[in-house]
Amino acid sequence: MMSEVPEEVIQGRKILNELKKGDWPNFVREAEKTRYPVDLYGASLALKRDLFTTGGYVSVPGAPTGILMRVTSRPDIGENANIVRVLIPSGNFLTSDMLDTLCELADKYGVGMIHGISTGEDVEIPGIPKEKIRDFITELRQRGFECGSTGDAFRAVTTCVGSLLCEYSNLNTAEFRDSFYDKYNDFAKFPTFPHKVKVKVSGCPIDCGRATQKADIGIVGSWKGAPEVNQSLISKMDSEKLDNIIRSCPTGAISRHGSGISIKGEDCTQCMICVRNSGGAISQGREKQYLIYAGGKLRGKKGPLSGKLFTKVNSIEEAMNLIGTMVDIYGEQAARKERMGDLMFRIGMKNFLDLMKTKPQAHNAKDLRTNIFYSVNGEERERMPEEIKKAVGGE
Amino acid sequence: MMSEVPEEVIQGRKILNELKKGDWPNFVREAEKTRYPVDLYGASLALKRDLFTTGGYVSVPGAPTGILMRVTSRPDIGENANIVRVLIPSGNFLTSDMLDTLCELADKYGVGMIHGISTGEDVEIPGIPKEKIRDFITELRQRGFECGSTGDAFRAVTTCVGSLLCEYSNLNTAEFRDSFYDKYNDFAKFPTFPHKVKVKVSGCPIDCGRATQKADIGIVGSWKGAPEVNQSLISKMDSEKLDNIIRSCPTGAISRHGSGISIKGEDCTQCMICVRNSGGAISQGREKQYLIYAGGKLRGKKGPLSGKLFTKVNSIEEAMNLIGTMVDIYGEQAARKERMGDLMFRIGMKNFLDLMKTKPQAHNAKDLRTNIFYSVNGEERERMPEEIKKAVGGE
Amino acid sequence: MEGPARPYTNFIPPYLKESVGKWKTHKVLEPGIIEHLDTSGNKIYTVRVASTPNGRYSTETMRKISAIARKYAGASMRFTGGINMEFVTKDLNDAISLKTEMEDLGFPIGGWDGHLWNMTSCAGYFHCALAATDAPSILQNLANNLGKYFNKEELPAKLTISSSGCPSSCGNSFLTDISISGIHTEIPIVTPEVSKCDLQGTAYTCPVGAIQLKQLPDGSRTLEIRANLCIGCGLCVGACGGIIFETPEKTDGHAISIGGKAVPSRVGTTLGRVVVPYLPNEPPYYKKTVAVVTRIIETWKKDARKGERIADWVDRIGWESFYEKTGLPFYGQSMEYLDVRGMMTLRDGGTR
Amino acid sequence: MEGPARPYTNFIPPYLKESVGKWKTHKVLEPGIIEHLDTSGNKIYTVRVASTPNGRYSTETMRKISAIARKYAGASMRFTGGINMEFVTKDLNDAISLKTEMEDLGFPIGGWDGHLWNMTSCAGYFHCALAATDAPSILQNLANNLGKYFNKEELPAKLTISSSGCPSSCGNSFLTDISISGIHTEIPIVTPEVSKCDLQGTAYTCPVGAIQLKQLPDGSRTLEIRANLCIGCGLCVGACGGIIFETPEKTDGHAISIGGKAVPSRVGTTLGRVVVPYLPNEPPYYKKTVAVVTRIIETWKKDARKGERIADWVDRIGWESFYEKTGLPFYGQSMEYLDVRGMMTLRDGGTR
Ligand code: SRM
Ligand code: SRM
Ligand code: SRM
Ligand code: SRM
Ligand code: SF4
Ligand code: SF4
Ligand code: SF4
Ligand code: SF4
Ligand code: SF4
Ligand code: SF4
Ligand code: SF4
Ligand code: SF4
Repeated sequence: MMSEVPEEVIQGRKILNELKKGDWPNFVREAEKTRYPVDLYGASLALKRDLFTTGGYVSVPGAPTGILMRVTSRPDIGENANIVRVLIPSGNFLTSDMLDTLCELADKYGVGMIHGISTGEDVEIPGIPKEKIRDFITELRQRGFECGSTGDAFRAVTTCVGSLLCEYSNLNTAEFRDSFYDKYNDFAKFPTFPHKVKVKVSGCPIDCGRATQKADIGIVGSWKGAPEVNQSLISKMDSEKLDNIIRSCPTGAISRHGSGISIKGEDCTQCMICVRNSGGAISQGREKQYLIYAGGKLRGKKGPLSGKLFTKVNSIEEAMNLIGTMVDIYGEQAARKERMGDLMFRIGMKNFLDLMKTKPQAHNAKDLRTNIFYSVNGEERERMPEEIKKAVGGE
Repeated sequence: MMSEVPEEVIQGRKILNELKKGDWPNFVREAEKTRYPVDLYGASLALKRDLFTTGGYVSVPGAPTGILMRVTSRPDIGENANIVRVLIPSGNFLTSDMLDTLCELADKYGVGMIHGISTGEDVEIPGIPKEKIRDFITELRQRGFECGSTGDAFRAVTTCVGSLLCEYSNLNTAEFRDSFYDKYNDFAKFPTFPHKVKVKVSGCPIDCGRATQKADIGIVGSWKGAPEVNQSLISKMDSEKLDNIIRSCPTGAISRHGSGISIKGEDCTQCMICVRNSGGAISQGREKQYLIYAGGKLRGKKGPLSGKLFTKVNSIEEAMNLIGTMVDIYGEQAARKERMGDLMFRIGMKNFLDLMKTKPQAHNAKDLRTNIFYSVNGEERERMPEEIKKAVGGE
Repeated sequence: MEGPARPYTNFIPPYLKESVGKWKTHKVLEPGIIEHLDTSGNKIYTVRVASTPNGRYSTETMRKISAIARKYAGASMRFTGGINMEFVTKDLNDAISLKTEMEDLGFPIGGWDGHLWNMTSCAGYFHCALAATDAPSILQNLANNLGKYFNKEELPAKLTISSSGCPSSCGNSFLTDISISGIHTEIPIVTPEVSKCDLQGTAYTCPVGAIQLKQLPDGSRTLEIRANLCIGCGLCVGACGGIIFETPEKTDGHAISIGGKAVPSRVGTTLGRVVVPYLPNEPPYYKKTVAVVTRIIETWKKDARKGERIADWVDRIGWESFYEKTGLPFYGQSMEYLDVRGMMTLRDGGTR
Repeated sequence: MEGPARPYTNFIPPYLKESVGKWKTHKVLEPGIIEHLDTSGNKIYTVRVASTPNGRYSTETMRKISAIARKYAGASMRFTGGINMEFVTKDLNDAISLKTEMEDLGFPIGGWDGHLWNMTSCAGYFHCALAATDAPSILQNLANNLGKYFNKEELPAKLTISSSGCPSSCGNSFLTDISISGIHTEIPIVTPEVSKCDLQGTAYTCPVGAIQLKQLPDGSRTLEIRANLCIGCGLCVGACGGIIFETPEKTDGHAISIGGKAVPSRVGTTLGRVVVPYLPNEPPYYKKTVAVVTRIIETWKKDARKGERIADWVDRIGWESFYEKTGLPFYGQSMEYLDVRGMMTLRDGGTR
């Protein structure tokens, strides 16, 4: 039966024709080379309304996460467009063979489209009819891939490229991610948390991996104290350039010493400015330290919140173990659908640290409070004066 | 009847003996030269407890504000210590005659003590027995003084010294305060507001009068655009010094132009740094502007809040009239015992400006919001795109 | 072994292995090509290639990309966190040939230093169920207009752009120098379907506490939205199919925020701040949106000092000057009450 | 004419009148003496004199001060916002004689530039009904120990110190470089006397919503304080005599905050931030409190750059370094949740 073409599809096609123009890589041009329902998309633009809804359900043994059901609200224009998320190797390198396999599967089960890469750093294969999902996933796994990264579980751990390509790295982020899945894959596969948990890892404080910005648990490779100085390279440096480096240290930690420089460890915040600008004469310190951030996320109940520095640890194992402890406690304490950052917001940093059995430290505070509206309990009333006396004297 | 000296008084005297030591001007040594109940004070230190309570009431015709009733909770040690607050002239200058008069009255009615000056910049005469308050106030007024600055009224308006002593002044603050009392004295005298209202005035943005910090309504004399430059003085300035001035402008508004400098008006925040450091070569601009801050206070319900820049006006009359408008609306909108800053905190700056019939402007925002959790109404949905189109184009 | 394929060493170009963890310095040779030198003197070249705005490719194109990787880049390629592609070649000539072939395929090389590094979009109407605006088509327009900054015209510092269809911000809204975020502005309505949802749980999703449980005369329970409190965020709509927006075509739109960045230098890590609270959805060209973004970039380009990210620039000149220089109108929605710093950890369990 | 005596011109030294509004430059001749030059070439001298820590004087002393003003300063003197005294002389010699006489009377001359400018205290136990700590005696100790900075030893920049007996902060707490603030740490109890108060109004004073109205079996109403929410701020105690602290001598104390300032330079106007959340009240010497303040000042003095107020210094080095350098212990009470920026203007009438 031939049905008439609905007005919104006609309008939609006009819009798509315009959208297809331009030199830049174009997703509409790409979509038109596939079986993706472009008319549905065009109609949604014409109607200024999203024409998908969530819904439906398919149970696939061994794949409790990784499937997103997408239902069209205009079956007359375009069909459902379920999606499967595919985890990729640490470091995000895919061999040409792997790419070809994914293309083959996308052609066979999907609409011949690949979403490579999502902002959460998975490959998605869209457009898989409900009845093919099981077979698709079976074949996907046979061919060496795993699906995942949906639901209230660990979402795909993401990292900066780190040691694979970058001299600033204090942490082999790809290796870390591999170990993560050795240890925590069950929590990535089975949704058992109050809400999704994202772990992101950066090799240094420059944070190409956005571990401080959008990870429930963010891990940043860093070091203790002053950066490493190659005094002989420094002494050869153009004096004006060196002055500039000294001046641009935000904390004023760097000072000249004859033809060399010295850096006050306690004032260095490991901001990487001098390292970046010195062409190798200043580099990250040798004694590594790993910064653990907590509570970054972009929506939840309270909207965008950056991660807060939770603690600093001295070894990669500690960092790895801490992830487990943190989600255990998060699991116990958070309300349903409460992201870690919202929990922290609700109960406050002090109580969060208490819950996490972590002693508050000055590094936890970006700035301090500006009122005296807090409680001090009996034990603290005893302990504080004693500790202060020990620190500064005064009976 | 001779009673035994209570233990806490004995202990208190020991404490006071220690407190009296030292080179610095000493309030205990001063108190001992008066009839102030030092034993009561000493006992409170020994007991680590405040021994006064508020309470009692005395009605004095013509003095609805200015009296603070202070009841001793240990009449066996020391008597009640009611206080009368005395307003002083604008600019805080008192003639020797006036000082002598206040001393005479403090001796006659009080305990021979003067609290000169309170942090709210009044003189207080403490220790006036309830039965003498009426007569005291009558004589006080006969001798040219006025009491006030208590209750839910305008508290004593305070100002920096401004034009009386200072070259940075953009506003004769003392004259302003005199006019304030010509216009608003009724609201200073009769408590009609939801809570106290403090007006503080500074002649320039350096803000010696703390108008931005602790005033419900703060007024700061300023100017528009770039400061005034005396190019001939600049050209005579030591080059390194000039470089320093240029570099220390926080917004980078200053740049060299041959032997002179030029300052970008739109980037100048009137921070006064260059003015202060240039020894007269750069001075405040000629076209004056007055900054009105709202909502500063130190306790209320939400604790310390700095004032927020509410608006900028071009004339002293406007500033003066605005005070009236602001308290009118504050009076209508605030809950009982809600300071202006707490009202602003509760309803948000946008709604506060709406209430105050003041168009939001970028100067109202120290920083902008980091989420999209706000409402946009139908009228705004129509208007915003039109205005934006007008501003930047784009159909 | 469950989980993603590993170890990662199986998938990287073979010549990369011995340099891992031994890098010494790098040099940006031209937009999109970096030379990396390791401590043993080995060199490799990273070539960064733009993706489609939302990372969607046909298998036809992806197969060609795969073939190019096989030819020049050790039969491997990677995706970046900025949803770009990267190829690592052993030889500079390979990098240059790869560049030519990718350009022929329609994919430009660029980024690094004072350039547009990446643009990220979420699914929007294209695949998602929650979109208030079609993030990909907006970003396509921006990319078409701003592509020159990827590899031709220079900027004061790094630039990143993102676009998300709703407050979920899947596209990286608030994290990038410029973000477009879909926003609902309508108060949703509660339909009888609401009874199929967990009422208590749905009420709890509301960030401003605008949803109340209500008893109907027949004893059954429903939800009520208090219009004076609702900010139209749509969280309840996402949580329960029984709550819907009636006329999204008239009320949905998008906001523009600027100044997000992760790098700790200068002003430090910051979230984007809303400079334009609302623009309507106007496909195909979204001309106002493109005009606003262009105006911001051009003003920044002209006025900023070298090395100043948008956040750093605004931090220096202030918001008042930003609005004066860009000529954008200012709206009250952009404001927040700042002194809440210090007010929030009152005590256990306090909800504010 | 009602209100304060005016016009102000009646009360200023006669020789000041013609210079008002015509000042050109000033020069600090020594701590506490400023030379002001007007555009016509007239000069006057301001002499700044310290007060007692809480501004209380005997009439005996005040009469002497009045006489000194009569002798050297145009029979007039002024009080500053920092509760100091200022005298304006026409002649430098008068200023110097005045200095000598005031010093003989026990009142030092000082302040300006890199010195301690002023110390302010509220009434505390001395006169107030609400004090959790005796602000004046604490400040007296600080003054005795730190007076040298008023006119002898130099500091990196201006220093101000304040002391308030309770969160009302009458003494200028949170506004000065260093503040001592009285703090209750006890959960108050509700006595039967509470029935004499406006129950609703009293409950409303609580900043954290810890007070609930409660019906008693006999039908009468009282208040109940939820211990898990109460932060012991004492606002309810101040509002209603029927709510009291039982053992203030064991639980009252004071907090120390640093970094308040009004001047907009460098970090701008800032409120003080709590670095030591609790110290007990230990008259007469408050040795721990004095030790903490001394340690902070000495560390700042040694480490700060010229011109850096305490707030500017901490802004540069960061809190972590502050605690490391001062050796002070850090407590969780000092923390707040910072990202609340941006969260607060959700919509009309929202209470958070
Ligand atoms: C595919 C992807 C966007 C893209 O086009 O690349 C995506 C797509 C969706 N996201 Fe997302 N999110 C994607 C990355 C993100 C990110 C960025 C990131 O992970 O780095 C965020 C912000 C960071 C964060 O988590 O805070 C993000 C925050 C959300 C949220 C908000 C969660 C919350 O805090 O409450 C939702 C809504 C929810 O979970 O209830 C959401 C929900 C959704 C859903 C599942 C909504 C839906 O059911 O329709 C979208 C499916 C659309 C589709 O058709 O694929 N998505 N989502 C990204 C896939 C990530 C992955 O592979 O794991
Ligand atoms: C590839 C990538 C990490 C990844 O695995 O995903 C990456 C890798 C590097 N980044 Fe990055 N950055 C990458 C995203 C980021 C991000 C996140 C983002 O853009 O989404 C940030 C922080 C976010 C932000 O905008 O603040 C980021 C902030 C930096 C910076 C600081 C830039 C600045 O603001 O000044 C540098 C240092 C520099 O450029 O000097 C840097 C430098 C580097 C260098 C050049 C360092 C080095 O020693 O080589 C790395 C190049 C390795 C290579 O050859 O690929 N990378 N870099 C990301 C490429 C994204 C893209 O396609 O555009
Ligand atoms: C005398 C003075 C302190 C001093 O020793 O110099 C003072 C003393 C008292 N203040 Fe104050 N305040 C004094 C300046 C301040 C300041 C500073 C200022 O005004 O510049 C503040 C902070 C600024 C502000 O208003 O936010 C201040 C904020 C308070 C508050 C908190 C008000 C609120 O926001 O809720 C209270 C409590 C109240 O009003 O409920 C209070 C209450 C009190 C009472 C009346 C409490 C009482 O009933 O016992 C104190 C009387 C003590 C006494 O025996 O004199 N006082 N009070 C100051 C007199 C000011 C004047 O002459 O008008
Ligand atoms: C007298 C006084 C105003 C008043 O009427 O009360 C005052 C008056 C002047 N101040 Fe002030 N300041 C006065 C309190 C303040 C305050 C408030 C306070 O301390 O309570 C501040 C702002 C608060 C703060 O700490 O941020 C203040 C911040 C300044 C500054 C900036 C200081 C800095 O942080 O760098 C200057 C400029 C300077 O010193 O170069 C200044 C400069 C001046 C000068 C020297 C400017 C001038 O002469 O051109 C004024 C001297 C006039 C004179 O001869 O008396 N005044 N000054 C106050 C004396 C208080 C005292 O006894 O110590
Ligand atoms: S975060 Fe640091 S280690 Fe990782 S890629 Fe970026 S610069 Fe390199
Ligand atoms: S890393 Fe940053 S803080 Fe540390 S010395 Fe270098 S520039 Fe200074
Ligand atoms: S605020 Fe400005 S005008 Fe007033 S005394 Fe201070 S420096 Fe002078
Ligand atoms: S007043 Fe401040 S902002 Fe303006 S030019 Fe001078 S230093 Fe710059
Ligand atoms: S941001 Fe919103 S519209 Fe875009 S993919 Fe995420 S949930 Fe969907
Ligand atoms: S749209 Fe948002 S604010 Fe409105 S009721 Fe739903 S969840 Fe609450
Ligand atoms: S701060 Fe507190 S103790 Fe001090 S005077 Fe004010 S109300 Fe009284
Ligand atoms: S002491 Fe403060 S927090 Fe506790 S109940 Fe009273 S008002 Fe509320």
